[in-house]
Amino acid sequence: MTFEIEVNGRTRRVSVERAGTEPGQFLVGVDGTTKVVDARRVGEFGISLLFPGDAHAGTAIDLAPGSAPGEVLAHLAGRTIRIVVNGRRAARRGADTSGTAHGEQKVTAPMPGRVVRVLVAQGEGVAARQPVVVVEAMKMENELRSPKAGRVKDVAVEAGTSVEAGRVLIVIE
Amino acid sequence: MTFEIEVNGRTRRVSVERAGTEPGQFLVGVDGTTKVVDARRVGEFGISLLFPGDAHAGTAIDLAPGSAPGEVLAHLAGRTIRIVVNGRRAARRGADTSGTAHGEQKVTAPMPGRVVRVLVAQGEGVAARQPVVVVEAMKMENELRSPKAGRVKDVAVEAGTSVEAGRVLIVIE
Amino acid sequence: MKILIANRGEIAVRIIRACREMGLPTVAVYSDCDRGARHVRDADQAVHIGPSPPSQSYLRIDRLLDAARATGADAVHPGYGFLAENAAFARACRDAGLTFIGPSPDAIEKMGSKTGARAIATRAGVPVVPGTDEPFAAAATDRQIVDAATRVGYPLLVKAVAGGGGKGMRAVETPDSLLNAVRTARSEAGSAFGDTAVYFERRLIRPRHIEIQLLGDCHGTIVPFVERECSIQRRHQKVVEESPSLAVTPALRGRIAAAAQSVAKAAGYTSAGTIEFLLDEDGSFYFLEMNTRLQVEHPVTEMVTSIDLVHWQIRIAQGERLSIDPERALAPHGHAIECRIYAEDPDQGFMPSPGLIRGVRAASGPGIRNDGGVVAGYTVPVFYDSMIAKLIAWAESRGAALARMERALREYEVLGIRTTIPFFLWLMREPDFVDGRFDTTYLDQVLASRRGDSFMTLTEPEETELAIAAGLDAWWRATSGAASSSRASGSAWKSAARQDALRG
Amino acid sequence: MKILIANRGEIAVRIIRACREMGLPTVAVYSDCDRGARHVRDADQAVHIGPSPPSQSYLRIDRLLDAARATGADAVHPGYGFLAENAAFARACRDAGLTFIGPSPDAIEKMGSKTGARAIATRAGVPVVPGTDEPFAAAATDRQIVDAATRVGYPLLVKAVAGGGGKGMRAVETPDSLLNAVRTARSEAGSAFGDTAVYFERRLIRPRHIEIQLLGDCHGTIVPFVERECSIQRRHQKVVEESPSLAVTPALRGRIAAAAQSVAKAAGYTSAGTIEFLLDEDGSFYFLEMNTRLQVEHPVTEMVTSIDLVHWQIRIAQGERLSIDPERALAPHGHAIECRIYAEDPDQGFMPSPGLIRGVRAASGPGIRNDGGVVAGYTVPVFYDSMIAKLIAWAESRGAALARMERALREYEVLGIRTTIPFFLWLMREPDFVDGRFDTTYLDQVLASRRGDSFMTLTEPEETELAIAAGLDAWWRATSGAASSSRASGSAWKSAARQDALRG
Repeated sequence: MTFEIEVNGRTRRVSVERAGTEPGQFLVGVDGTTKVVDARRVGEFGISLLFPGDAHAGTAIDLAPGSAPGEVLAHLAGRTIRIVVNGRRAARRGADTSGTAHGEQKVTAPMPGRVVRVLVAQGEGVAARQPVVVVEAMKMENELRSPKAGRVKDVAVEAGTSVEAGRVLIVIE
Repeated sequence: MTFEIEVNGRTRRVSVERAGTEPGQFLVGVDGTTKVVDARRVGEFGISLLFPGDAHAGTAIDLAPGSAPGEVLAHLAGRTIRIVVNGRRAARRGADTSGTAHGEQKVTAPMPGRVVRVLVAQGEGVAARQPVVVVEAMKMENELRSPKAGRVKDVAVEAGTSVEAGRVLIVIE
Repeated sequence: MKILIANRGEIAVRIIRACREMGLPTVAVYSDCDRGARHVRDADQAVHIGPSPPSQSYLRIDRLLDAARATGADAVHPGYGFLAENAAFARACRDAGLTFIGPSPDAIEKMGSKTGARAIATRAGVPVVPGTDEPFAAAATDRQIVDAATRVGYPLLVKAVAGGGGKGMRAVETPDSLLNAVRTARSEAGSAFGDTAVYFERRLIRPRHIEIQLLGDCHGTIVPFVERECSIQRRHQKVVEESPSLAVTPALRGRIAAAAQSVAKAAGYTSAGTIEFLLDEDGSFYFLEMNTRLQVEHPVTEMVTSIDLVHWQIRIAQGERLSIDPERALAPHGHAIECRIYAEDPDQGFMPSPGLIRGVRAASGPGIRNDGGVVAGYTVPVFYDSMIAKLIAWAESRGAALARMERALREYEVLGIRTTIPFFLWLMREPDFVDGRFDTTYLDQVLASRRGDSFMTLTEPEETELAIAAGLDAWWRATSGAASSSRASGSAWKSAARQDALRG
Repeated sequence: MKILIANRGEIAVRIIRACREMGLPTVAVYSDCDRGARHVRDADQAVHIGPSPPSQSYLRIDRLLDAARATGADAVHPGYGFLAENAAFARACRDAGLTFIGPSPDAIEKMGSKTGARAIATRAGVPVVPGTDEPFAAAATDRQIVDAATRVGYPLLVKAVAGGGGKGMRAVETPDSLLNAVRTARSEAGSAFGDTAVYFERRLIRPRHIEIQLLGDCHGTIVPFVERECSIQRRHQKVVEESPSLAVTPALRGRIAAAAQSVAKAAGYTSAGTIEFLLDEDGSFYFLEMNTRLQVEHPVTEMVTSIDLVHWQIRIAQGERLSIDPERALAPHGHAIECRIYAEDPDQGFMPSPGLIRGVRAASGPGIRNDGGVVAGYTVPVFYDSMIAKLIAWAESRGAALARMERALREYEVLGIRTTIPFFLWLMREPDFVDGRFDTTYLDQVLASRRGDSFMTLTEPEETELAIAAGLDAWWRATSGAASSSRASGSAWKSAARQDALRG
């Protein structure tokens, strides 16, 4: 069985099959390189991996569901990593992705708050991760960034506006 | 909706219905005395109760499934309490309760171990909670007790025997 | 004494713990979104006080007093934030016959005005950062403002008299940006505190933030404690605190502590409070302001002095005399450091990351203290400060404390939301931080220099391991048929079955 | 240095934590039933060493050495129990070129024989409990046995030379039960230790168990620490330990510590070890035995001295000289108490209660240390000691430490199995325990006097609350239709839906 798995923005092809009849033994291929993996579920979110072929190296990863279909938040030694399983397929199935299909991306309010400053104007070019709008929420001013390099197609709010979660603030094309 | 609920060996009749349309508000009757309860699930096992009518007293209880049908292990302020929900009904549905119906109860090995001493002989009278057999397991000698007052109908093991979990050791009638 | 805790989150849990240890019953209060919060679970009684926005619940003095009345509470602990430094609340408690576990309303009022507090410090003979002694009148002319700035000298800070947390504050490097900065600061202060008054302070170039915790009883005794250093700030918000400071010698400690004690005496201070100083590169220090309450970072002081500050707040409120050896309070034992764990995504500019917490596994073991405020199943709301826990590490030396903190951060799991733990993991290895070469501008500078690089750095094997884990998880879901593919996880009941599946 | 930990459970986790803090990689080993155990999760590498019974895994010296070889480990930490006091294992490690983090094989051997250790103590000028100096030969006649008993005096204890944990031990009150007791003890010792040798010791009437932790380096320095009191024992197994002891004055502490130091010097001891004493009512103390390893109860010493014993074990093994101030090691700071949390049902005569742990919420906050060995989703196996965690409370005084422990025990949740937490909650309020009026016979006596009464005492309102909670849970399951009535719980995914259901 093969999956397309995006880890930290990089997409890998992962194939999984059982290794013989031994319990918990798998052959897992990542982009064509296959290893024997000794895997065990621990609790609702935990997975313990051992690699008998790599001097018995081991790791423990917890996987909790994320907010989007196919999205998983993984916990590994203090870090939280976004993983998307079969993201392209999920996106194809999804309904709210028409904008993405046209290369358009929206900067939306992640939570209720108040727009403090708009940092770009319509038509302006922006770099990926460039701050485009500042929203105050949860006692902090938060810079929202452009998801990609492009041009500001629309500025849908002005400073001082109170916004609900999900409200479109800026559209980048 | 009414349930028969056994807490620490005492059976209560508990009726539950919603109190109006307020979220989380219930009318719960215990043996005929009804209170308004403000109840909230927290996580998989947690339940938070507030009693607006009792000076806003509150308590937090976690309920995890036990090993028998209808059995729940409840956690309340450091203590673990066995609760059985609709136990008689569950027992009626169950298959392995013929002995109970005839008043017979079995002392079984709770885990694999070795019988160290048998403390009673066939035909002997025993009190409730009287130790009847000692099994060594998990580095400790463990006294198993009679579940009720009665007479030893059968001693099914002798000292020195290794036993598996669930093996019948003594039958009390 | 039954204590109503007019707060939420980790500090409410902390206070409930202290009360339980002292055998005192507790009353929690909660807003709509906090019905499932941990402090509600933990208290003996809990009263709903309104909708989620603070102005309709945790800031409603009338409802808090009603809650105390309805539950028979006879004392109120305000925690920090919300109404903790609100003299009107302290006065309303007193008038309602409730013991306010904190300083007197007068002391709160006196030290609440930044310019007023500066005047008290000056009279007590404690140096203050050079600046204007009085706030500007709303009608001050541009000329008056420019002249005052010239007298204070550049660079300077425009600061709100009622300020806090960096709000209503603007740095001015040169005269030409002055008037604009004053206007912005005034408007920000107006909307944040309902008070447009501002004043000027000289901006020190590389100041360290050093503060002195103190306790005062109702019999005139004031005990100052070993300093905390809180120079690790992001946008004027403390994120890491430690005690003692690498920059403070025992001799300097004695002088700062004595200065703090004089200011507190001058203010007639009782209960727990903190006097903040800026420490200049040349070793001179300046009074900055006083916090008339328990502080977020109080645990580091507790860990190096073994004195429980919340117990003492309650004992002082009960009229007890301080019986702390002043020498012990000033002699730190080992080193303690605290990381404030926020529900924020450090990879998105520390954007708040509220949401459902699916699991919490707090760090533990030798030398670790976790003051947590959340439980699995709780949804971090969007209405409040996003701090969900404080992790404190103690060890014999600063180096060992940092190593222990790193060990604990790796252990700490909060599933379902993002937290600042990965940021702290990074910080624990930053050379300037490790070597103690920092001031209050350090963190913003080093963050800016990273240009938004991810804190979730992975080695190549780690990245592969994550892909493998996710692949196995997906394989299990696909083969078990027990959950649809859009649902990443089954129940505890099912996990036993899943273990079997993975074994098979 | 890469360290293989030849152990499991909380002590393996404790050692992994220390290694991480020191920047050292770790190798775990595990048996079949421990594949999902926490120490396997936490280590950098993990090697399967065999089936679940200890004799086929954790006691297999050959497989442990193979595991070290396969992972490139160059040191072995044995923890406690299993092979920790096995001289052959220490020797095999040395012969395989591995550093054994513990004393020399010779020291283990010398102190491993109870009669041999008694002889060393006597030669070092330390009083031993009156008894026979040599074990009885297997061929000893009844007459020889009776004569020896008469010389020792009644009441006496028959003890296995290779004994430990109360195994192969019998109390004899009067001469007529002597020969029977010797026979039973011999047979028990034979099956438990493969050695039928026994000897006699006078039984003190109300002894307290006092022990001295010590560290020895490879350069001849031995530092003794403030005593621990471990008189709270159930069937000769310690369940609560504390430091300091209420029964030990500073002067007595000095004398016991000096005695312990002499014995350790005479044995040429290095690494961490403990010398156990019995303290008689009249203040005289007697050498009992030496434990040539880290002990379960080491954290209470760490908490009152702020010295990390596991770090020091590793540093000593690396050849470092002890740099501990001996005065500080003997001057306790505050009071620490430890409760051993077992997976046992106190209401069924402390029967082991293995099984699936559905959730763990460890106690935390000020003054609390949790050394845990399990995680949610782990099944406590039937093959080993059932201790799942140690909870340690520190405070300025013993009274405050007990209050804090009680607070923490109430917080501590282990869902799905039964634990000894309710027993400890009861103990924290037992008047004789609270007042320190106890000896090693106290706990068995007070437990016997309870005649099996339940520890799960509930107030009438609590009982009603439980019925209400169970009723609401049943109602939800019945109305949601999401789970059959025999399944008490849904998934994390479903719990959000359940919250809505309960709201509605």
